[in-house]
Amino acid sequence: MMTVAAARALPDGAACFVGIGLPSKAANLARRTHAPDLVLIYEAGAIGAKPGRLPMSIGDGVLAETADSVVSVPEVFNYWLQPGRIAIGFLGAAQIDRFANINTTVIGPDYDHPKVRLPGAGGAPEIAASCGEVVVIVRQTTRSFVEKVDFVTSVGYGSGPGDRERLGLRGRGPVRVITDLGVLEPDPETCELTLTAVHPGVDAEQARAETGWELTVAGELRTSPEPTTEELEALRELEASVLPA
Amino acid sequence: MMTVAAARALPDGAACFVGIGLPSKAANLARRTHAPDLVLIYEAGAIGAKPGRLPMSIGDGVLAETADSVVSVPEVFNYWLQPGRIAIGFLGAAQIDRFANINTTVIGPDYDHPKVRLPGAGGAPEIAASCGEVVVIVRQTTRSFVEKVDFVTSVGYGSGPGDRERLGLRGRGPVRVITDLGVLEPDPETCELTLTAVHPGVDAEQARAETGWELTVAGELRTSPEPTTEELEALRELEASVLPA
Amino acid sequence: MRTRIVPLRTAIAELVHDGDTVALEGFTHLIPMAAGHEVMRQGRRDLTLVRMTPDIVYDQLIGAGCARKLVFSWGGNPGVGSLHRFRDAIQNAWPEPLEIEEHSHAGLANRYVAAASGLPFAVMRGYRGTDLPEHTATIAPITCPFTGEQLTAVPALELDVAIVHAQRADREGNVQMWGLTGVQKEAVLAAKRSLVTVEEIVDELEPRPNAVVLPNWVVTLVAEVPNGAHPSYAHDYYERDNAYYREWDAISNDRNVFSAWLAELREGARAPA
Amino acid sequence: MRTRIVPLRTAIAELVHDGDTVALEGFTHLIPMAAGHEVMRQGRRDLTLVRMTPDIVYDQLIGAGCARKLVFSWGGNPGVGSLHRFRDAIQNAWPEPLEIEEHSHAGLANRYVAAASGLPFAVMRGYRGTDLPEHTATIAPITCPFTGEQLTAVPALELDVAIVHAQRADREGNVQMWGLTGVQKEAVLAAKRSLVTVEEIVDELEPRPNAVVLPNWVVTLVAEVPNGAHPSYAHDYYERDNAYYREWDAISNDRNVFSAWLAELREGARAPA
Repeated sequence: MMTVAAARALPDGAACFVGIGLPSKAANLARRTHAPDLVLIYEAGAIGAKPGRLPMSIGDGVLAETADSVVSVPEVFNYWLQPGRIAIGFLGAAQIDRFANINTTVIGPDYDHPKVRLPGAGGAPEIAASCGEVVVIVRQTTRSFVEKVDFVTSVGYGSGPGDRERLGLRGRGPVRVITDLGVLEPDPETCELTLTAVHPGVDAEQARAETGWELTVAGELRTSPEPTTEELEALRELEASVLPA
Repeated sequence: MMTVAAARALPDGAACFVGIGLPSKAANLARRTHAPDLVLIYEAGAIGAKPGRLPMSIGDGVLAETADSVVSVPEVFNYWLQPGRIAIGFLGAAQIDRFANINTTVIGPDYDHPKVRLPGAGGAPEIAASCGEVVVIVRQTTRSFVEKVDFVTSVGYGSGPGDRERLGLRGRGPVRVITDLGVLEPDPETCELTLTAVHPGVDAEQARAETGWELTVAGELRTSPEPTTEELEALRELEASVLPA
Repeated sequence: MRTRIVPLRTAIAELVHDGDTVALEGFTHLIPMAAGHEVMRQGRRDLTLVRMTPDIVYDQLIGAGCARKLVFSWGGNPGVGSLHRFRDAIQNAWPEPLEIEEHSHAGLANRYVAAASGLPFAVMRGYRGTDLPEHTATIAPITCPFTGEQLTAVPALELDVAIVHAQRADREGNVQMWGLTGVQKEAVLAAKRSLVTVEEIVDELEPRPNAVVLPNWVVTLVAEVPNGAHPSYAHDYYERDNAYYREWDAISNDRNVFSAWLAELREGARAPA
Repeated sequence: MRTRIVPLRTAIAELVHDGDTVALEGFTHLIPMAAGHEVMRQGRRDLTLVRMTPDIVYDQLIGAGCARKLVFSWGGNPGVGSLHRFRDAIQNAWPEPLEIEEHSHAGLANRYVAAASGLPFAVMRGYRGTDLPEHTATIAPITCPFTGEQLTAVPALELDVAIVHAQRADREGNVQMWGLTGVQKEAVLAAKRSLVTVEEIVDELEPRPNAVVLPNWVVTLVAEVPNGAHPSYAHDYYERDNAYYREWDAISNDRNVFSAWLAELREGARAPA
């Protein structure tokens, strides 16, 4: 359901910067359902990739073979991401906080002696800064949904309204956080992540229980539509398309 | 003779940044005589061009067809020229002065109301700054060999010893000025251009008469060897190879 | 927001407005000559024209009175000599005064790179010791925050319109060019709006060596203009017409001959030979 | 000063010295794995290892005790999970402490670009508001001299040695790679010395779409190492060995299993499967 909900967040024709894993799966699902003209941009240098199977890594050969244009990694970041040409950035997170700041660097209060060392920043800080808007996909638990992230790898809304502008970040920031339980969106006034939809069979209480801060629930809480047969079939096909190892 | 003398200045195997016109002709002559492994770099984006005929312009199609690598114009300047990877830069001049500064911008004392408007800088300022060394080819007359250029488009030795270092210019600067009368080289102490060779049939007095400053003549004035049969033949072939218009 | 494929006349009318900052790029190869002629035909004025190597199409635009200002790094008729209309404008303000902003190739290329990169400026080694900074306001010193070394900064060159010529586009407006491709990608990415004239529209852009592809979502309009780079050349389509460059020397060297040429251009659909 | 073509063992012995700053680049594709194994076999120490995406070959080098410091932007086993040797070094200083210098991809890519361009630093939009500048000294604010806008500077990443893998070289040592080519050109141009391992040496490098060519005068040594990127892939030669990446998770997750693997590697000419 999380993948389907994430795919639905992508409007047809948009340029979308995708990381590997769930974001790539969701973006490819969108291309196979409602958004056949979605433009996929992978940081390894594929502009307009149209993979027929699900890429296993961010630099999978299928990306170069099917791309409109193959460019260097510096070019991806400097000519394509940095100027804000890419409408949607798709990010994962190890931790995300009340103001949608993201941590993928270290767990624990001491950077030099981390409890868990995570992979680090990758393309995320600049995706979060420069894409037109950002969609985050992350499983919702009290370990990942925290009051304040241990390390700000990628800026969401900083410490609240006005921070993005002060920092000169030109994209709108995270507009939607899609979890296995539902969808959170920043409150237009406070920038605080607020539960705006739950997936079928989930209620607001469950979502609140898995959130490390006092989660606000939108007045009109929507329920995500059930995955359609078309979506489920496309997802199955996509999963079956991964190359045998 | 000027072309032959210029070609001789290019050691085999060196990377050479060439402008169109005399520099390109001399570099291609060198490739056909003593320097078959000369690496020609054209600012339009051809790295390692090996034209079979003489290119008519700096962006002639034959350059892309025969190059080891074709790159963008920003890449030529940023990745190849600027770091000092190119051993020899080959420049022309409308005016050149005592300290080998070059003017290709305007003739006359007033930039805003020039007596003659010349083409301008092109790649020359950075070639003069960043190539390992610079060879200048220019016809010697009192109009072109002046005490002080009307406009410094490309820096030779500025106002004398130490100026290049002060300005942070990392190449050695002009090491040889080849004219229709002979060869001038900077004095190792004063950086002033000094006549070190005359072409066959020319004497120092002629060169002094065509120079707009009190030209110093080297103690041991050499005479350039006559063009060899091989050189003359290669030059004739090269000139015949220009595409019919 | 996909590229539309339109006639050249429509494209110029829609994209180029009086007073715009416009670059027609192409480094000797693939110069968008036909597009420049259409700008003259439509009588645009007060343009700030940008181009690393203003050559005959810019000589024509300047002589036709389309330009208020020229931003450039080398202005000449390559392989032939001077640009007479350019010189006449600077030396004698004919047909009207021409403001100039003069850079080196490296400087102007980096100004395009900065704009294409969404940065306000670029850093380079250059200009130091030359007389250019004295006359060009868009050159400034900058100090490395790590080493203290002094370098040069140039501001981003943001364009209203970039116009380039390419060999091919597909029916969705994806553009492919090959051979020497100069600063065309940077110019298109530096512009708010862009026009690509192409030799032909094809069903599919098969991959080629040394090709640059501009995806349709960064191209505003495409116009099919066979021979649109003449008298420059289009790699694998036609050679450079060197004779025309020499003829231009004679046409442009006399105001009356040039004016007759311009009148003929404005009446006809094609450039006079 | 032409490229020499030598055996891999000779190349590593000649180019990589204890204490050097070394980058093995290749963005998922064309990772110079065999060259990394040879560095381990020769027991180099105190290296500053640089790589945007340290993955299993860096996990191995770190576990083998070759590295004193790691400069990186994303360290993981792509598609699988964590790098256990990398984590063990940072969290438990095993086999010895590992200093880290951490950037974003954009930052590290621009550090290579600055070095390749002969500049002391590069300018970018990035890092603002993140906690990275607090822990990474090689990030500094810089102000645009034209607009006053505040941006970020990162210093040039100058390398002693760059090692990359490519599909082909010719007998003169000109190198050709294609497919996703990452930052390999920048890494080679940022280095004092460079080694390119290739799938094969051929008589002629016929032009290909999306190819990057490194002319021999910027490459120090070439070594022919078929399968030298395994378990990553070489476009048009072999596919990524995804099973190996999963196996590595098990091998690396236990110090003893890893040590046995390392001993086997050091004895054999090839990496153990």
